[in-house]
Amino acid sequence: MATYSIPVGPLHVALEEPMYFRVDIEGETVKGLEISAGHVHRGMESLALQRNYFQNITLTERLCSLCSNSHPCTYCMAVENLAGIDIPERARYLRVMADEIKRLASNLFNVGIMAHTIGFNSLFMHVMEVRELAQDIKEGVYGNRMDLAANCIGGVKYDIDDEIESFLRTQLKELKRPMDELYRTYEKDPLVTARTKGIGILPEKDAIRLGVVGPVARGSGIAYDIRDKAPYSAYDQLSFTVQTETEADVRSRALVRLREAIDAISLMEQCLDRMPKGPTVPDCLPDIPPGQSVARSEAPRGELIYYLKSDGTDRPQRLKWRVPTYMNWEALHIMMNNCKISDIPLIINSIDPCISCTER
Amino acid sequence: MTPTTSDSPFKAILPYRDVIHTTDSNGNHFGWVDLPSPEALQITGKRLAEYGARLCTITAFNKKKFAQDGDMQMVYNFDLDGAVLTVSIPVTPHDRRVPSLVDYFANADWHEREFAELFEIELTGRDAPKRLFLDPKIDTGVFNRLVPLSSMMNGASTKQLWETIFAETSMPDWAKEAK
Amino acid sequence: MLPFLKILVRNIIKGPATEAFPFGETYTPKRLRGRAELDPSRCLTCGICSHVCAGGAIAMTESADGRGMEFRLWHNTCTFCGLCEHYCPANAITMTNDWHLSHEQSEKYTCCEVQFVEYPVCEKCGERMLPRLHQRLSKGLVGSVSTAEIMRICPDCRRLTSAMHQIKSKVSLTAGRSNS
Amino acid sequence: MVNDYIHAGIAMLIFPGGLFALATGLLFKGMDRIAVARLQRRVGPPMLQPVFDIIKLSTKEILVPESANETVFKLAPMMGLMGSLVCAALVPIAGVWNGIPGAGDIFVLLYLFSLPALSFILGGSSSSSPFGAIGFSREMVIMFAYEIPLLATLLAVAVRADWQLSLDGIIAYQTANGPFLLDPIMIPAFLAYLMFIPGTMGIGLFDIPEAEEEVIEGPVLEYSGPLLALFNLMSAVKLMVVLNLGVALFFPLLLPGGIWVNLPFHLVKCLALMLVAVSLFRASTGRLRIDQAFNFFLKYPSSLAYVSLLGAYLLR
Amino acid sequence: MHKYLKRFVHKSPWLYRINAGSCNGCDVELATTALIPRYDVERLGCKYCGSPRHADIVLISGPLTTRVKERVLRVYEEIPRPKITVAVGICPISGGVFRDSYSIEGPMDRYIPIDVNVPGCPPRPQAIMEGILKACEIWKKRIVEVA
Repeated sequence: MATYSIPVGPLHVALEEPMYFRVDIEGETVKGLEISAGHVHRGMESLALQRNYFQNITLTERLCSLCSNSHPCTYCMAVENLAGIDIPERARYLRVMADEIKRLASNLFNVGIMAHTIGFNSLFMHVMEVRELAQDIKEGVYGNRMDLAANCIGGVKYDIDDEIESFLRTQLKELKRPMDELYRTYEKDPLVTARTKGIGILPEKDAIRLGVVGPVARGSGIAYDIRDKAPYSAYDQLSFTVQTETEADVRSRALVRLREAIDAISLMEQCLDRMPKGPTVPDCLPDIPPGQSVARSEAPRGELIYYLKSDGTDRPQRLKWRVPTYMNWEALHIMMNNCKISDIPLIINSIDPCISCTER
Repeated sequence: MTPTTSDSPFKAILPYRDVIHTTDSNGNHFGWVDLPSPEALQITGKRLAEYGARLCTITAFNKKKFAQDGDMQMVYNFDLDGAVLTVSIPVTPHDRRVPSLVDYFANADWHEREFAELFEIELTGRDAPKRLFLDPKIDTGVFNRLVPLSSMMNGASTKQLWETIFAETSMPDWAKEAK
Repeated sequence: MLPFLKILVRNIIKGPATEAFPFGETYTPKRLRGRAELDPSRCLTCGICSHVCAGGAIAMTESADGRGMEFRLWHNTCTFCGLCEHYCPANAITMTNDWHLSHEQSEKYTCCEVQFVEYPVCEKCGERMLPRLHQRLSKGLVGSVSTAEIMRICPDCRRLTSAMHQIKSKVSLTAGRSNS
Repeated sequence: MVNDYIHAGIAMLIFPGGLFALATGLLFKGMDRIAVARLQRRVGPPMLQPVFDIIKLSTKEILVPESANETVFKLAPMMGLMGSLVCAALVPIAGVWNGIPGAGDIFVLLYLFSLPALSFILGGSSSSSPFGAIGFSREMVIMFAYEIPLLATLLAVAVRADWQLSLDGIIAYQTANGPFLLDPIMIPAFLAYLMFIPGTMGIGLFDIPEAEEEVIEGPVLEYSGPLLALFNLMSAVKLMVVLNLGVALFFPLLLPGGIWVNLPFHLVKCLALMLVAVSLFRASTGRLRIDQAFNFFLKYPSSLAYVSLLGAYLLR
Repeated sequence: MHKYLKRFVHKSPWLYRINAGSCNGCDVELATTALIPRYDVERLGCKYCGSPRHADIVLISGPLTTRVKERVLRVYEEIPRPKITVAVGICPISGGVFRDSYSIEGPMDRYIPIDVNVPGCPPRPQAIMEGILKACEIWKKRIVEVA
């Protein structure tokens, strides 16, 4: 059969963002894949060098809106590590809350898009409708549906009063039942299973070799979660499990994400229960000495690492970050080997690609 | 917290190096090593790979910010089961060659492609890397050249926009009337 | 398909979840970060807002006649991050929850918050002077810029001070970092 | 003779094909969209939305891809619409319209039926876009897949109706002996027909040739403006044909009273059929892979239709 | 007759989304606006289309990066006239936080005529809907002028 190649992207409906794939096709089977990146390269690392430490909080938040809390949070952690700032105890819990609500919404969006890619629009709408509960939390507590703007150097910008707390508790309670129901649907629904089981397999061996992170790694059975291995904020005070699956296919990654979303609800409730009273931000502006520092966190898509080098001025000498998706792209070559055309968007979506993160 | 020298998790891996060991407020471990030359990276990389380290990220920067074609530094971050080891190597303007780590860490590929195009660094021990992000229209080494340039022209477009705004918006009447 | 059919049946019973907007009203949370607003009677003209603004949305220029400071915030480049509100020492900038900002292209450059912060007049000589800090300061300065220093210096120097204040270098070896 | 031609002309241009089929088709599409919206907890568009869409499309400009064969590209949607209009004229409506004499043969219908699909294939291949190409190859596969159970279903009905091959004969048989829907032997065939509807309409599990997320709407990708409107009209008429045929084959029940009772009654039956086979199906499923869909048709609808065929043959 | 029919044209605005290098916040919000029950733009007759050839209202997000510029302009050309363009989020309007970077070509109105601006970072779905309604009005006006 003749081989021909089709372009996927860069402006393609199945891709939320521009990314260009050249796929070699034989009949309906994929024989080769070439990834061409750079359409969302905005030169943000050079912008970060031209902005002061405060402006960079907002700049890093605009890296990507789906993990928009992880970026400023980790950036602030890097600055705090460098400047030796100990953030207030209450702020630690508030950071976890912001992190988890974003994880919940981001993972739901991903599994929703998965339903959308298989054309199951009613399921997609149902997932998004459940996600609206999380969006309401974000809008009601933080003031925006995507970019929370929760972090600042040395703590957090927002606080939770009694009114907000009771709003949060009712919303979280309301989320629980639909979340369990969704999990059952993704686990049991014959149609979803038919399309996702055994598709896009990434064996554990390759996952380790390629250094993939986040739900992609955990879907392949690697129990690595920064929240557990190198806890930050208040994660060492909270209980949760590192979710893994062993089948290493599209379905396992979706199930890992859904279970983590369910965990996020319980983590937020734990925060509400255990959060001490007190200030949320120190009452002085930070002093940033020269030096270098590293900070890591578990973004919805996996390990996020920030490297900061300061020369003592009010702008960083170098700010570099590596996003989780950056590590997962190459795994597509293995996942897509001999798959069908219809599975391409499904597999791409299963690594939860964040292109704006990757290309900065 | 103060640097500790005992019970460092890094001693076992790099016994012959001076690893500075620090911890953050959550008790996570960080190690910092300065290698004398790029060549030393290969041995260290091999050793880390044998130990089961995972490459997290590679960073390159100018030792003096915005200095074109000056001394550079490359920083490699490795994950050792929860601890982060940061390995730095110097790169001089005369010799921009750095050994590639793709043999030990498959995921070094994208990182190496990226800094090769952004900083014009040559990699030894692998094929010439293909471009990763940059449009063919943009020159390599953009980070060295265009950053100072854009910091000079910084705000050119911003300034233009603001001039339009100043031209089109006027102060409220009460401000004009008040004398 | 069985678990999902249950959801469909429930959907029919519950009826549409669509909100009335745009044919009716919609709910706007109190904390929503919408259009930013400046209260000129509280502004200290210290400039910290434009210092922390990543979008470069705030421009402050002294008026030609020296009567005061012109403040312009262009909504079309404002990221609605609220850092200006957070760092404003006088609670002069607030993020309202007004989100009705869409406009036609012809209004692109006029979609601004424009205010004039008039310098108070000296009761004795009639000269303009800087806003009196003790009257306007409401929540204390965020940061270590001392109150006394702020009162003695002019707006330009204030901005410089707040910008330069954190770059004093201090060498120590602490949390997750090393010196080089 | 001349009378017959006039008769046929009216059938194709006004009723039950032509204007009537277009109007009811668009209206049914609107109701389908509302029904799906309700299943998804939405309000949905106004019922006349498909009409607004057609009006809107007629005001847009036509863009022909540079590499496309312009004539084929422009003719394909017209051919599809014509084909579906002819089909609409051929299917009789019980108690209202007995079809064009001597032309309501189920096999003629079977061939005419592939015209809309063929127009998709032509349009897709003429546009020379790679997605159009994938879309058209998928359309072919799907067409082969659903024609097998369709053929078996039609045969089963024909055999059960005492070897009647004309549709009005089948209707007449059922009027005399009770509708096949209530006949246990024919229920498998009815189920097979229920699955054939989404297959030929390309929805739900079988929204494969036009999969938006995979091949960017496949064959119709390059169409714009009035030409796209023709495709929309074609699909509306096709929907009516499939529904009319379904009612004619399995439930041509008559109410006492004339045409003004039986026409609304027929439309109600069509609506019920559509809500089950189109709206509910569209809302409750996603799409299959093309190989899965092919296997699906070979397995379930075909075997169901064969069961009926065998039953009808043995109990003759 | 045709003139009368044109009064209904704006009741069927089909939307097409172009991402010109955005952080995907606006895109997620656009997807939310367009597809979920709570906002249900289908009430306004809107439909999301996958092909630029079917579009009436173009929603553009992102600051227009160098690499994506050619593509965006080409896709924009593929949209049949009359078309109305809505800039969603501050990036296409002014470049937002990315302005003055070496790989940004924006603001968008340097290359593409914009009709409606919806500032926000990202704007909430209701604001996007407001923008779409404004775009419909402009479209209506333009159609009548042509006729």
